[in-house]
Amino acid sequence: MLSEIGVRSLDELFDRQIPAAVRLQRPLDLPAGMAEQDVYEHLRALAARNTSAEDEISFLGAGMYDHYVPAVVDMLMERSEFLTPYTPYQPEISQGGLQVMFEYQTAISELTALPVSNASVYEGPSAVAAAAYLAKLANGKPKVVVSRGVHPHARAALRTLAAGYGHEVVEVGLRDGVTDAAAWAGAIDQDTGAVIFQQPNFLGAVEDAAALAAAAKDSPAVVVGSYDPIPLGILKPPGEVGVDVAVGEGQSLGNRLDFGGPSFGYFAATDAYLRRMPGRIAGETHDVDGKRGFVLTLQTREQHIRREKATSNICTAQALNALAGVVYLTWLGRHGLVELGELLLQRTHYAREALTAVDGVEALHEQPVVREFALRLDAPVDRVIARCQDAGINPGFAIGREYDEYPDGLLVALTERRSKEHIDRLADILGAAVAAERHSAGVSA
Amino acid sequence: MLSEIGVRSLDELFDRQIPAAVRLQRPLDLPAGMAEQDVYEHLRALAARNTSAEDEISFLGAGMYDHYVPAVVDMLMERSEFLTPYTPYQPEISQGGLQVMFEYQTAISELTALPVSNASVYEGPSAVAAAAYLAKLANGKPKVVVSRGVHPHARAALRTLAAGYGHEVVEVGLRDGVTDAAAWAGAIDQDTGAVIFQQPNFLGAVEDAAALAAAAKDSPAVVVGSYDPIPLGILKPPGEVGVDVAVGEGQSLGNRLDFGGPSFGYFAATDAYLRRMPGRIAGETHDVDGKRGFVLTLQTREQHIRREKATSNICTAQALNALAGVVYLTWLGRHGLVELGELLLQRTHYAREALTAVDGVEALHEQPVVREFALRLDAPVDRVIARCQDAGINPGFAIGREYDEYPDGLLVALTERRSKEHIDRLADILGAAVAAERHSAGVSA
Amino acid sequence: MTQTIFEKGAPGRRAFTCPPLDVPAVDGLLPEAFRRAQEPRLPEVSEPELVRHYVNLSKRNFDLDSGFYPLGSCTMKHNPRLHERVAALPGHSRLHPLQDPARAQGALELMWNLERALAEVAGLPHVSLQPSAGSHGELAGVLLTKALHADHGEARTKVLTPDTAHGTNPATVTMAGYELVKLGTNADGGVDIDDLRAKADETVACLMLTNPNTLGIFDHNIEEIAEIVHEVGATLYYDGANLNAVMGISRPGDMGFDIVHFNLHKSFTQPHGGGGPGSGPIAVAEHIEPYLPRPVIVQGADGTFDLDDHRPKSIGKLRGFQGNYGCFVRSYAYIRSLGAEGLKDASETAVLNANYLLARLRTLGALNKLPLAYGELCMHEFVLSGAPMKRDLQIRTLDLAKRLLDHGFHPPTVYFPLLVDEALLIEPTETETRETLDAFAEALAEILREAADDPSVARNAPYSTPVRRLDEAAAAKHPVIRQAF
Amino acid sequence: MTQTIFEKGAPGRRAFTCPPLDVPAVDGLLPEAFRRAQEPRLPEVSEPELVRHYVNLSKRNFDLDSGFYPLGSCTMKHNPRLHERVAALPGHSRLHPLQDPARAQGALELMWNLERALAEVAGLPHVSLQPSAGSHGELAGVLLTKALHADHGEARTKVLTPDTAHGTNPATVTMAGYELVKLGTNADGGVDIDDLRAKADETVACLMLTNPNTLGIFDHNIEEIAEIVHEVGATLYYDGANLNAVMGISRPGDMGFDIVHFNLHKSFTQPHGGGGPGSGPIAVAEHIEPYLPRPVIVQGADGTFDLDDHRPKSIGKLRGFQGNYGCFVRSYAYIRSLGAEGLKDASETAVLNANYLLARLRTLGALNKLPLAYGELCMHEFVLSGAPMKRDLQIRTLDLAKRLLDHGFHPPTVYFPLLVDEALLIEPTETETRETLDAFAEALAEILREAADDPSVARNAPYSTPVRRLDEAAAAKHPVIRQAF
Ligand SMILES: Cc1ncc(COP(=O)(O)O)c(C=O)c1O
Ligand SMILES: Cc1ncc(COP(=O)(O)O)c(C=O)c1O
Repeated sequence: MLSEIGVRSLDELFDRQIPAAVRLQRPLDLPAGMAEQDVYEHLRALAARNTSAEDEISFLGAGMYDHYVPAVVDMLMERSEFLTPYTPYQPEISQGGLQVMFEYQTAISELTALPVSNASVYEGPSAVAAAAYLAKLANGKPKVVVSRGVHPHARAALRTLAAGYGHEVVEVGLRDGVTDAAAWAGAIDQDTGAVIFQQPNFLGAVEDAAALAAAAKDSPAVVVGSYDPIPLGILKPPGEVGVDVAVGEGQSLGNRLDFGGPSFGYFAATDAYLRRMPGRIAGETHDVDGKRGFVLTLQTREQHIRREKATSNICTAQALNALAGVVYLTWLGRHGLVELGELLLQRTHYAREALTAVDGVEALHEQPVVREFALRLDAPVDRVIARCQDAGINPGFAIGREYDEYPDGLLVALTERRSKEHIDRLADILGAAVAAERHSAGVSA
Repeated sequence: MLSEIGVRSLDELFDRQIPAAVRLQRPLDLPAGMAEQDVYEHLRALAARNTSAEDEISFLGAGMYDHYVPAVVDMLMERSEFLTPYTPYQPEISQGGLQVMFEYQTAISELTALPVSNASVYEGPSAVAAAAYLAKLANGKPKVVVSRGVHPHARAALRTLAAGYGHEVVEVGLRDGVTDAAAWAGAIDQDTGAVIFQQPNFLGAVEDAAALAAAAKDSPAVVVGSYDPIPLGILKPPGEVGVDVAVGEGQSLGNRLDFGGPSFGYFAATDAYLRRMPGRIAGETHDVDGKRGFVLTLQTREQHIRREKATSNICTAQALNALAGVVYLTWLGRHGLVELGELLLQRTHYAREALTAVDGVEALHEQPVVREFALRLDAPVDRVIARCQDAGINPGFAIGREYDEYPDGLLVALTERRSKEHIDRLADILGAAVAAERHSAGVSA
Repeated sequence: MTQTIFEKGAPGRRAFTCPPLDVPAVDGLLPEAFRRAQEPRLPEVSEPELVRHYVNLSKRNFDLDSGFYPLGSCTMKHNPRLHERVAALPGHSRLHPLQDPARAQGALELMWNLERALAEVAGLPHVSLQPSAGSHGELAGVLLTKALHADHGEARTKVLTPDTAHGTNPATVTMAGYELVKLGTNADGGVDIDDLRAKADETVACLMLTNPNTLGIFDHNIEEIAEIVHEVGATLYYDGANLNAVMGISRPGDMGFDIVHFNLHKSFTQPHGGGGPGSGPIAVAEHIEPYLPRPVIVQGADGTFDLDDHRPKSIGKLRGFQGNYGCFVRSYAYIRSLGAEGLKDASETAVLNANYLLARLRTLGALNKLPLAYGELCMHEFVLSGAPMKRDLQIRTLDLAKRLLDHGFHPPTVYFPLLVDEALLIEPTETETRETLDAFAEALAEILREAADDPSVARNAPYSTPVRRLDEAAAAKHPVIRQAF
Repeated sequence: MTQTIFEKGAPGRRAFTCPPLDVPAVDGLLPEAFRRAQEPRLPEVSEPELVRHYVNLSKRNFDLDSGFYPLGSCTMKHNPRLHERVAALPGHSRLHPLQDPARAQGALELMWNLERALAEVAGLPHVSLQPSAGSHGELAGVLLTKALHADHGEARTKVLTPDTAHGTNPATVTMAGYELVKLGTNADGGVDIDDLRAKADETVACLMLTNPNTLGIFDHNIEEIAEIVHEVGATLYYDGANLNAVMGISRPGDMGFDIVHFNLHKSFTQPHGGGGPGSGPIAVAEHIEPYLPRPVIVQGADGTFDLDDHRPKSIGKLRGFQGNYGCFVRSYAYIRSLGAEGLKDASETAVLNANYLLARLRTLGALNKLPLAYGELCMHEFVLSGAPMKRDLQIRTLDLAKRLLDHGFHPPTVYFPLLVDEALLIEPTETETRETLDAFAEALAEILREAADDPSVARNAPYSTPVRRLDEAAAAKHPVIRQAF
């Protein structure tokens, strides 16, 4: 091949193009390559040093959830035809992926009761920030009001991004577990470009979304709701309560936990924002023979066409994870999503009753909950969690890690994989752990 | 749908066709159905109660081996297009499967240095019996001579089948770990329809295959060799030592252990037996436009055409496992199979040295070995094995379970997954176990 | 023009990296006389080449996940993907068959539970999971019969099978060392009872029957047949390939059968793998239990399971180890997913779908040229005769089948059963939708209409497949069965 | 005509079986006001229908496992299958991101090792794995620059990018609240140094560069460029999309870059998934470390790992949790499989393949109509201009691309970079064989020959695809972006 090129050596190829001064004159300081079986064993050994949801009964949620991923999802994600192509720039040979996007957009639109959905953004928290950026482009107002019920990571991502494009971020606290209505109303004014709440909020409480949205009615603010998609079979959808832009974390829709990613974020809106959406959008059309087909559309929003005037810089998104999402929703089906929501509603109620009946454990709030709820422990939360994990059960998330105002809070999440038997076991073990900690506290006191 | 059929109810469909007396008048006595996630958890719980090669360092072989199965094999076996069709009765829409068979046949033919291979039979031991049946049809002689070096399950399958079609089975014992040459020669006569040996034999010893075949030269016997395919990169192939029919267990070629199956048996022969082969054979041809294509050929051997005159009753065979086999061989490649054979040869020698250096452990035979070898323990073998397994290492197979003449035998197998470190660990733990057993024997004595 | 993997790649290319030699290298471990001189000429390709070659080959296959596959007698029902997932769990897939049973309790319990479930479905008390496929189960069944009679000092010489029998039945009879005697079929599509009476005597060891048979007809004389067979001391063998019609509805044991084989890859949904793997467990009556293949699974008083290999009267082993466990995992998952009701529902729907498709074809007039061979209704499958089509439209069943390929359907089983002229054996299975059945019926009718205009279209079909009709005669005349170098 | 999943199925059909309610049912748990009245109209299909629908849809995609995919700037290298296997291990795939770090040591060690490896390849000491893709990494990089300057009490307003820059660069500049200033390209295809000198002043926060750039040209003035940028106190940002050209050969840090993003889904082989997921880690110089996104992985004296979230100067979080761990597992497996030598070999072969393909095209005369835009040699990719072809043969680059589809190839990137008229950006990658490159070159030449005879063939291409050219204008004019009911 070198002779065809007309060079004597590989080195010549590089010598002629790269200044010697910036050539690396030594081998990379990395381990030598390994045989496939040895790499496998190494990665297996690393995996063995993690305690996964396969190794303990886990009630950990707080944004990502251990739902059952049906086998059909894995099988379809592993199909070379879905796994290995890139963005469908050539629609004639990408109809599979494009139609999947179209079906995905339809499913998200149905879930949210909003007419417009894109084909996915990175994940949940950054989707919240992206929604604020949309508002900034739409109305240019300087301020965004966000409830502390919104996931801490989403609020962090919002602040990080806002520091760039320039939004003042005002947080509104919680009261009785939900967004403080008075403070919320008070924070919203004519300079407010966006208001953002989460449903259910981080503490698992179902917010009065309609009221929160109504409070922004007389302001220029874009109303943004970050919704957990799983309860949307039973919860009033954003499109019916006055939300303009609905976003959320898609992981619980057929995606693995994967220690936090990759998953996908969904991004839906009213027609008003169609041309301000970030990311890819698939649209239906026809070919020269009149055959039905799908293409990437409204690309004049995007960076590869509009460059510095684009509505977002996103390019590679989460197509494969969004595929998992629509396959999962199809697997659940029209009635399955409702049944799943009801099952979680009932088990969550049962769990909240069972756990608040435990000595030294009380509800952090009394609001309605659908799949996750917050407790207060009369014992050091981290130590209680450690004790439970040593007993093979992960009771949930220490809210104090993110909320100074709830140092004693424990956030407990359910999925359909957590049965009554698991819940009863948790009640026993949590009770024992709290008692033990109070005892040793008593002793040390 | 019922109205289209013209019946009032499902029951009517059955009442009109099945006599009431033979209708089941009660529900089946089986558990109720379960959700996918619950079936998964149940099967996972059962799996957790097995100690697999993932849970211990295993030197267990004796016919099936824990080789590394490359990821490409799983991926291709899981492709719907290979996984879910049936036998390629319609060649126009089965070219993929048919070409795979053709490639598989070529690979087996290369491995064995025999010109003819079928597309697979069930597995190894029944392939040995099938080879004897071929001999019976070919020469009608009443007797088959089989070395006790042949896998006990293969000899059992031979006897079971022979009891049907009528072969007298004569076994020839081992001496110094290999087939007793004199007894072998003595057992072969003009009534002998087939002679069968295994390479390497059950004790891991490399037989003098050429000599064993030569001993049958003046008899009508079909010379059958059952070969482990893995060492065929370095071992003289059956086609070069006078073997007429080579068969073997294909599991070690890219197939999982699966507690014994499914795997595949390969079946290769000289041209003389082409029209007496059992099972499917793919052949090359062309279509009406002259395009190259493949079909099932020589079907006049088979049950669906020849019925009671067929060369075998086999119908559904092991196509998917044979696919794994040819993909694995392709993955290894021309030089990989040799390198693998050399690696095993060296490690097996090292392991034999290391273990025979252990107190109370000696070689059962001194013959050359390539991937498996036999030891004698001066302690109860089953108890030693149990002790080792409790220490996380499975030392191998208790030969006494199948051979009364070797009550103290331990058969140790290697694959490329068993490293020097594993071998050294085995030496330590085996030494400790033997010592402990001798000690307690001493005590109880 | 398609290339084989041996025609691709280049010297030195490879996918495999050999683990490093970590022990001192020693020369001469293998005597030169035993050494191979020239290595096998396996392919030399990189992983990307390997993947592309086989992925592209796979696209030259039609498969069940892609379309309708009404291959009669093969029960091409959907293969739930969960089964692949659970079968791949290392605790199942990396379990060595010779592992100490005490350390394989999960596997033995699974097999035990599967045996119990199959026994209940068959209506017979004892099961062996060992046979590798249906025909292997048949062989086991006939050898059990031989052992039974031998044990009673009898040496019988004949086995009866109806002319509707699948080819594996007569082939099995010969392999087991018996003489085959054929039975005729009566006007209803069942066994000709008089012929049976005439041929049933003390020289007969067994009658092998499929019920419903390969015509999709349930033999309503089954009780009488059983009586006749048992009167002469022969066994009645049930070829379970068609069990999908009667799960939870009618049990072979209750019909009077002594031995049954199951095709787990049919009624209990194994992926068919392009021709296997399969699994052919057998269920037997009490008096045949002593002869079952060894080992058998036994449960101790403490509930633990073990393998009992000490079975003096056993016919021995049919193969290595305990059978195709990987298939057991899948079929067990299937049985637990469906449960008692689900299994019955599956059979009911299979029969409903077959009769619906038959009715659609009748409505569309297709049966005028493709009459139903026997009866009016059917069980899970039915047989049409292409004779009138051949006579009136000048296209054969083969042409119809090939033309179906252009419509995107896998053809039914053709030219079987043998006693039906130009036979088409159609089995839709329960996992197909009404829409699919309608589309298939429409396609058949369309092909008949098309043939009425111009039979040459079907005669030269297919047109849309990776290759068109292949020269099978040439392939058999000058067999090229491996790559030449 | 293709149907969507919403147009299939029937009421009541489903794949999902809900686990039984195992707790006492309670009414009114959810206030009616919060309850949804009408459920989302999701599909109603069985598992077999679901599988068939999506399997058949998949067949309407072209993919890397099936054919050559020289999509310039996207590094479509083979995705080893081992990576899918290890990423699926439950210890990785079912690990919750909020698991106590003490119980996620394997994951943290993997991330730590990956950070070290990426730092070594970049030649910069510190890495954050958090960004979700390249453009996310760009945003992180520019926000880091902003934080750096703010920390020093400076408020700069401009960011420079060359006109060869990928669209994400300018889009990022705007998102980060900067004004974009474009730089020209010199005759060698590098940055116009004079233009840079003229525009580089204290108002400039950063210069974003790709090197080799999107022309496949390595800028030999890179040291001088770095000097100029650093003189005015701006940062030099490395867009790592083209890192596949220089792994182990030349390091951005050694070139003078302060901040680098990696596209793990390019240089470090993630399956591209039809448009993600990706991962865009960043490596930075010492003085930028304090501003890295939180949390950062830290190793304690005892060797254990932890997540440090208390980073007062951090720009904060770009997203939830710790980034796309599933991608980290794959890229880490890749780095360990190849090792130091293997990575260098990959880049060398990538550059060799690109130059070989370029040479083949030259030999075949294709460059007469499709001249190389800049230079003689190239790095891992090269850009041709279709302008002469358009002028002389009356076919556009788009026509050439569409005609390539009929030859079974994915076309190169087209109409990018913008400064080349009718651009074709071709990147073969190192995992393609010489045979494939030859076949592709031959196809390009053949299309040019064909166009010389009859340009309408290419102009109306493709012919062999599931659909032919689609009306994108209509799609944008009247957007139909969801299924109507
Ligand atoms: C009626 C009948 N009997 C027996 C068999 C043989 O079963 P197998 O292919 O599993 O050996 C078949 C399968 O084709 C069949 O249809
Ligand atoms: C040169 C260049 N820069 C940046 C990007 C953006 O990377 P990503 O798509 O991962 O956001 C790309 C990818 O297309 C690219 O080619």
